[in-house]
Amino acid sequence: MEKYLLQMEHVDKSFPGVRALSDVTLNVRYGSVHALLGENGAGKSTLMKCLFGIYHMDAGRVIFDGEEVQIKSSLDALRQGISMVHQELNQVKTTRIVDNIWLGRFPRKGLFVDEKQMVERTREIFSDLGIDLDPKLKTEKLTVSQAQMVEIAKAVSYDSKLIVMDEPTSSLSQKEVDQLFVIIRRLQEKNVSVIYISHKLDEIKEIADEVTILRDGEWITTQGIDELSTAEMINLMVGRSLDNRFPEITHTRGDVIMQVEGLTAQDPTSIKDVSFDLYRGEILGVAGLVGAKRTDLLECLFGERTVKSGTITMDGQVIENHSPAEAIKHKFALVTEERRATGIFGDLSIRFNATISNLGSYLQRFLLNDRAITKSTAWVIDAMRVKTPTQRTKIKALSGGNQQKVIIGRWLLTEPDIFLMDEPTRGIDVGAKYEIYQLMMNLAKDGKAVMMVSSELPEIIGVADRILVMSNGRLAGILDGEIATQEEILRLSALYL
Amino acid sequence: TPATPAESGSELPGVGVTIYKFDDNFMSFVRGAIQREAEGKLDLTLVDSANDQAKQNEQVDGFIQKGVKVLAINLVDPQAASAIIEKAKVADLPVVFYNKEPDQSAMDSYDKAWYVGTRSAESGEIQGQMILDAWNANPDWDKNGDGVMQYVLLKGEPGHPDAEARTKYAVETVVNGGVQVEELELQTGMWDTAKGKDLMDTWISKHGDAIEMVIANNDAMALGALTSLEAAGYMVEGKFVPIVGVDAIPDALAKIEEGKLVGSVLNDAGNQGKAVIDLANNLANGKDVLEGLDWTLDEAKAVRVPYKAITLDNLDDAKASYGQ
Amino acid sequence: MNLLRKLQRKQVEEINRPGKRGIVQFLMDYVIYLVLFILFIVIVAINPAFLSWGNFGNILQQSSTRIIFALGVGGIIVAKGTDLSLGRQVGLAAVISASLLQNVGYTYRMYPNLPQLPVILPILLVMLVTMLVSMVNGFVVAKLKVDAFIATLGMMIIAYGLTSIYFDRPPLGASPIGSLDPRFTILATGRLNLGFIRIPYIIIIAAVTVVLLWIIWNKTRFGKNIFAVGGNLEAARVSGVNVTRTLITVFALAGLLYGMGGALEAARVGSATNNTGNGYELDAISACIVGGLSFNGGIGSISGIVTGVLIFQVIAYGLNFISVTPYLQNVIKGLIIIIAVAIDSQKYATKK
Amino acid sequence: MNLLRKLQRKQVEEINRPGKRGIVQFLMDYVIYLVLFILFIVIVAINPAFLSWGNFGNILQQSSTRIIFALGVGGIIVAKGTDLSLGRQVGLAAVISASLLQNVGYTYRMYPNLPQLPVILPILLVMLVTMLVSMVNGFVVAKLKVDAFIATLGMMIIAYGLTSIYFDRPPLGASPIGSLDPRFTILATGRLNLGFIRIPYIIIIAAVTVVLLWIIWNKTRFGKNIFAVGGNLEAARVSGVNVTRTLITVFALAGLLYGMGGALEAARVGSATNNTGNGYELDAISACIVGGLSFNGGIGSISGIVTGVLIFQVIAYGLNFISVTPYLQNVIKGLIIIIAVAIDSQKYATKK
Ligand SMILES: Nc1ncnc2c1ncn2[C@@H]1O[C@H](COP(=O)(O)OP(=O)(O)OP(=O)(O)O)[C@@H](O)[C@H]1O
Ligand SMILES: Nc1ncnc2c1ncn2[C@@H]1O[C@H](COP(=O)(O)OP(=O)(O)OP(=O)(O)O)[C@@H](O)[C@H]1O
Ligand SMILES: [Mg+2]
Ligand SMILES: [Mg+2]
Repeated sequence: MEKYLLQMEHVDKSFPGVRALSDVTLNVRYGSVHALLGENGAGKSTLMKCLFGIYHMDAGRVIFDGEEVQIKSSLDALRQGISMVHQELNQVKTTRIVDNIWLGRFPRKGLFVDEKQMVERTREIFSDLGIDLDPKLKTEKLTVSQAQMVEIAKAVSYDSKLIVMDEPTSSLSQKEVDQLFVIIRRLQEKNVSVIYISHKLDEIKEIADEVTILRDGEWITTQGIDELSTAEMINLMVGRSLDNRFPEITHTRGDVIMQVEGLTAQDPTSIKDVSFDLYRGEILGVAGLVGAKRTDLLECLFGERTVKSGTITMDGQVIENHSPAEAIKHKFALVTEERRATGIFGDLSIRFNATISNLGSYLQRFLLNDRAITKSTAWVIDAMRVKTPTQRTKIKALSGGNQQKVIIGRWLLTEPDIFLMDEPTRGIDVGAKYEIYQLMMNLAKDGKAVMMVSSELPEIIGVADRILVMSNGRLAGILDGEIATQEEILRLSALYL
Repeated sequence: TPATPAESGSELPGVGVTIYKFDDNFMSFVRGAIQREAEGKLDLTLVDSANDQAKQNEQVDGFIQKGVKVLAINLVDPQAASAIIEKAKVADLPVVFYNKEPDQSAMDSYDKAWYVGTRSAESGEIQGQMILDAWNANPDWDKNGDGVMQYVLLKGEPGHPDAEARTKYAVETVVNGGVQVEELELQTGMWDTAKGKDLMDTWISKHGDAIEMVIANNDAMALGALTSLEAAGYMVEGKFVPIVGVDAIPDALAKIEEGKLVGSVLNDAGNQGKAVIDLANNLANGKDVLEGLDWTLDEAKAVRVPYKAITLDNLDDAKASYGQ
Repeated sequence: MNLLRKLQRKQVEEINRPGKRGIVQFLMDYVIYLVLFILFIVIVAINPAFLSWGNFGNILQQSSTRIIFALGVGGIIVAKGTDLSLGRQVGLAAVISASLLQNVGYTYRMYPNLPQLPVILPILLVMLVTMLVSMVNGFVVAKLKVDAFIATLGMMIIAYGLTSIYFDRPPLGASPIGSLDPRFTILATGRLNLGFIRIPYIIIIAAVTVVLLWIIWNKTRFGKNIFAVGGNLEAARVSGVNVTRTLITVFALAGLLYGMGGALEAARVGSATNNTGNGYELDAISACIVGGLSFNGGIGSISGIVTGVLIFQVIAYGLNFISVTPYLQNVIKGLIIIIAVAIDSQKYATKK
Repeated sequence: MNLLRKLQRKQVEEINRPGKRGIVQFLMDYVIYLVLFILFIVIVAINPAFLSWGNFGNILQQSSTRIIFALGVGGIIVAKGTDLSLGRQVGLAAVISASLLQNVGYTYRMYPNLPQLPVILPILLVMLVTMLVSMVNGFVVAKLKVDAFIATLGMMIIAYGLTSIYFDRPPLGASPIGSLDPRFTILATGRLNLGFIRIPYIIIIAAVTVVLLWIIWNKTRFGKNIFAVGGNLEAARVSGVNVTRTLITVFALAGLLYGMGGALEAARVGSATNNTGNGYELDAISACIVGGLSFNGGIGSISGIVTGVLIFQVIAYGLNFISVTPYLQNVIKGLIIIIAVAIDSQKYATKK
């Protein structure tokens, strides 16, 4: 029997102006979990999309289960026994969960789709995987994490020989991650192989057997997981040594910049009676379970969500943000959670994306000053280390991490006093994460305030000066970042269940 | 194909012809006649103004650039003649307007402008006269016996000069003829058979036997009304509703023959087309406009081709114009 | 970790539980039916005679072909497309079928020497023709990636040209193709006698079409694929749906319906010209949107489409019935469209 | 850090080097200009007389008002909307401006007792009117969340009704409003004498409008906001763009342009009826799409729109010039639209 289930050899792939993959090789053993590592834009997703028939490789070949195969479409890949959890959630929101699970392979009875079988088998799959959802629910009603679990369930339900998981845990809670790992172990026992892409190195350490590292579209190494330490992996990924996961804290807390008193959203299912103070020169972490309404809290502050009662006092003055525009005037900034839906202008240039919130400052009598815009954009690209061919490149051609950097840059240009960040490091590689932490700390050092929502407890504990814990729409408590523990945070998270 | 494609090297004098709307039923017969008559005499550039006066003005610019000798213009909007005349003056081209009559001041403003057509009012008057005669000849049509003619009227496209004139004069003629009328309904069927039918469906349901006369601005709508009436169980013995149209299209002639339409008004397409080409031919060849022709001009510099009432009695007159 | 479990479960229940906004939500979901009902009431209030079987029958009958057209373009809209060529394809079908089904005795036939054909033959023929025309649309949209609006706009112009070339020929030129074979017109104007009630064939045909389409949309793979492609094309593609085939098929199905409806339209009206069907696309598309379909794709139901068409027909018929002047009818019709859709849209307007 | 920096620099340099596909890419970016050019060549090949200053001038002149309309709806399309009411708004503007600017000496004036007005007054008035009408569109789209297609379809019907009610009144009834004041018509038909060349005023007006719009689109905050709203409405909102205001303003701007263009259209034709402008929306929208705008919003340029309009005008003028029969013209025109957009679409079709 062959050693490898999958061999991808000498894969080349270019996009206009970008060499995404050059001479990449990937060998995956039977029944192994193979991690694919690399910085944002290293080419991980591109390689997997080539495998799954979404992109066509410019050169290279694929040997699957002992035979050379031509994969021209996703259907070909599925027929070969390859399924995939996509990095960007790919679901038909307007239909039900079952319709998504069986899309492309609806079971039939005679001429017609066998609705009953469809629902029943979905129930089986769900109970098997420990997912607690009604299969007939409209997909648009799912939270991001639920949607992600459904995607995973779908990929698993194909009974494939190989499952590709491109950042499956980017919006999963710890509990769901554990659940996923149980699933993966079970798959492994059935001799199914998994290609696992993640920026969370702890996870990789825990689940992977082997790891392949890519850098700038080139293959760097493939080794057993035990042969590499986390630090070595990072070094190989970024091409330099990175000693600490978190930068050193050099900022100090100043005066109160914002007082929030009894903030309650119009929507009764949203936040209720939240009060806290925010100080200059601090990073306030916002922790909580998924669904704890952390996003809603930021939205209320930013004028995105209607506030029913409560006050926001800034520098001693009561302010009201009825719209983001107003919030921006009050020197707020918000990096949203769902980059593609509410962050980027995909078809527009980096230049446009970087400067859209700051246009007011380029006005010279009614007209915009192009030179100033160019300068600002150049600053963003430089300061944020955005990997892009030109200022005029469409932002959707960048990797997710680089897109995120542009968005953060967009807000830095507005020189905000209060920087709200909702999961700012989701899907971001270690190197870039470090840079973003550094950025936040620099902001704090400059006397600004940062509020960061994050589902990664180590990150919150490592970066935040204080940690605000939300539970079911209420404030459960505020902890000191120095002494907070995961257990303490979790306890507070469950306070109002 | 309907139009003669112009070979660029053609020896024949060029004439630019606009049709206000190519798919207008009646105009397609005029167009056919124009093409027939011009065969071998003139090099026609025939364009569709698509019911858009702005487009027509542009087409005239194109003609002038192309170097035609005469313009034959079927206006979209009769009020727009002066803009065309301005262009013709600059290029020193004679213009023969046809079918849609410019107002007198525009005609007077240019000595090289002529008109071929009918009097718009005439079709309405003839239709009215036909209704009047038939009504007086058939006392039983006054179903409720009140001495008043209860009618419904299917109007063409509002703003279209023929629609306006036919609507006005048809009824006016009946009234002037001493018959009392009552308008039960008046809606626009946009010249369209399907719309005519749908409207008639509604009216039958609403008024039933109270409808004593259906007046349609054209045959297409008249036929739609007929279809509706037939489907509702009318037009069999004892349940007759008189319908009159205008245009005398072949399908209508067949229905007149079957006794299902009272009559229609023939607009003599063949002769209109012929007159246009006769005039244009003289002008293109530098002759006097009426030289060697039987046509006469009235005080408005217009050649008037008469309308004709068509009923069962003189169907053959109409058939003749379709070459039967 | 057990705690987390519980939280998640509770969360789900909360989502599933119908909220306090239940009644409002319910009304919202059925708002178009309400609109239809209110319209009816208003017209009846103005003229009580409106409330009669005759009017009811007329409205249904006049809606029949329109429902068929709307069902065709409805599928395309669900697949996130649109079809401006609908009207002109209807015209093409009407003209061809009429030209082949004129009374044999009629002097001015388009084909004087054509023998009497079985009625079904020309109907099938025009269905085939418009299916092919629509498949070209589908190909241009799916394969050449041309936006459906512009692809079908182009086809609308082309189809009109073709119909006109076919139609406007000597000896008759552009005169309506009339005097149709009674075996043909009876399809649209005849009634099935059930003893106690006489149902027009055309209503029966429309009803059967509605049922068939309902089955296709809800019970077949193809139907579900339409929703998936419209809802999220990429997701459908990566799930192994043949997106191109789905799109071309949905256009083909629309073409079949246009062809059938076009022939029926000729039969119903008793004649056809190259102008037949002009503008029907706007009516059909509006009816779909009023009936709850969205240009964003992936949303819609057969019953919504039927209701949308009925709303339009009630407006058109009702306003004529109460003798509103034509110009004012336009104003009212436009207002009703906007208001109906505005109310319907509120159900998607996310409350934040 | 230094290493990373260097690495990054290398990357950027590499990426900046034009790839092998450079020329293809370049051609793709300018494909519509190419289409225009090829069209020109083909027509000239068929009839060399086409190549004359006179024809050139005619085409430019005929494009003038169309460019103004297309620029209006173009902004709306970039903002991910559409506007079917364009044509009827043009009609409204044409009818009102014509009615207020008839020759004082003319007997059958709509307002027999109206004194001679300064020409600019009625023009400004109709611009205001159509601006308000369009703002209603914008409001319905932005605030009531009605899809732009259906909102403006409703308005199209309403505007026609209103125009007709205004137009079709005693004493004149539905007769065209003609005999316009020469001070008014000269705007469209007159020429500015520059000695060596005489440029029609209307071309100058269009050119100035193009420049102004270019500045608005590219150099103002409002212009960028249009792109932002069209590109990603949610992201625009979060980025501090006042989405509602932007949408209403972009409609208002369109309305201003329709009003101005409508008045010019009346001046150009010398008369106006309630049918003026009918169907212009499809021409304008198609020209925008052929010119590279996308219904997905956020994409487009002024030069693209101008080119799109010119393509249409060259087709219309050129086909008449080479005496193609009207029906065949439709077929050709439809084909060119589809082909042009199909070629253009290939540039977005991600190479896979
Ligand atoms: N459709 C596309 N068009 C142009 N360039 C693309 C496209 N998709 C990816 N790229 C480029 O290819 C490179 C690799 O991107 P890819 O998405 O594979 O990165 P990744 O390793 O998955 O990163 P991340 O961790 O951020 O997901 C990047 O430089 C990206 O800009
Ligand atoms: N009851 C609900 N019905 C529908 N969607 C919901 C519900 N609760 C939460 N969601 C969706 O789930 C997502 C995350 O939920 P929420 O904002 O409440 O949690 P959060 O604590 O902010 O989570 P995150 O960690 O993702 O920031 C949001 O997109 C929200 O719209
Ligand atoms: Mg990726
Ligand atoms: Mg959230």
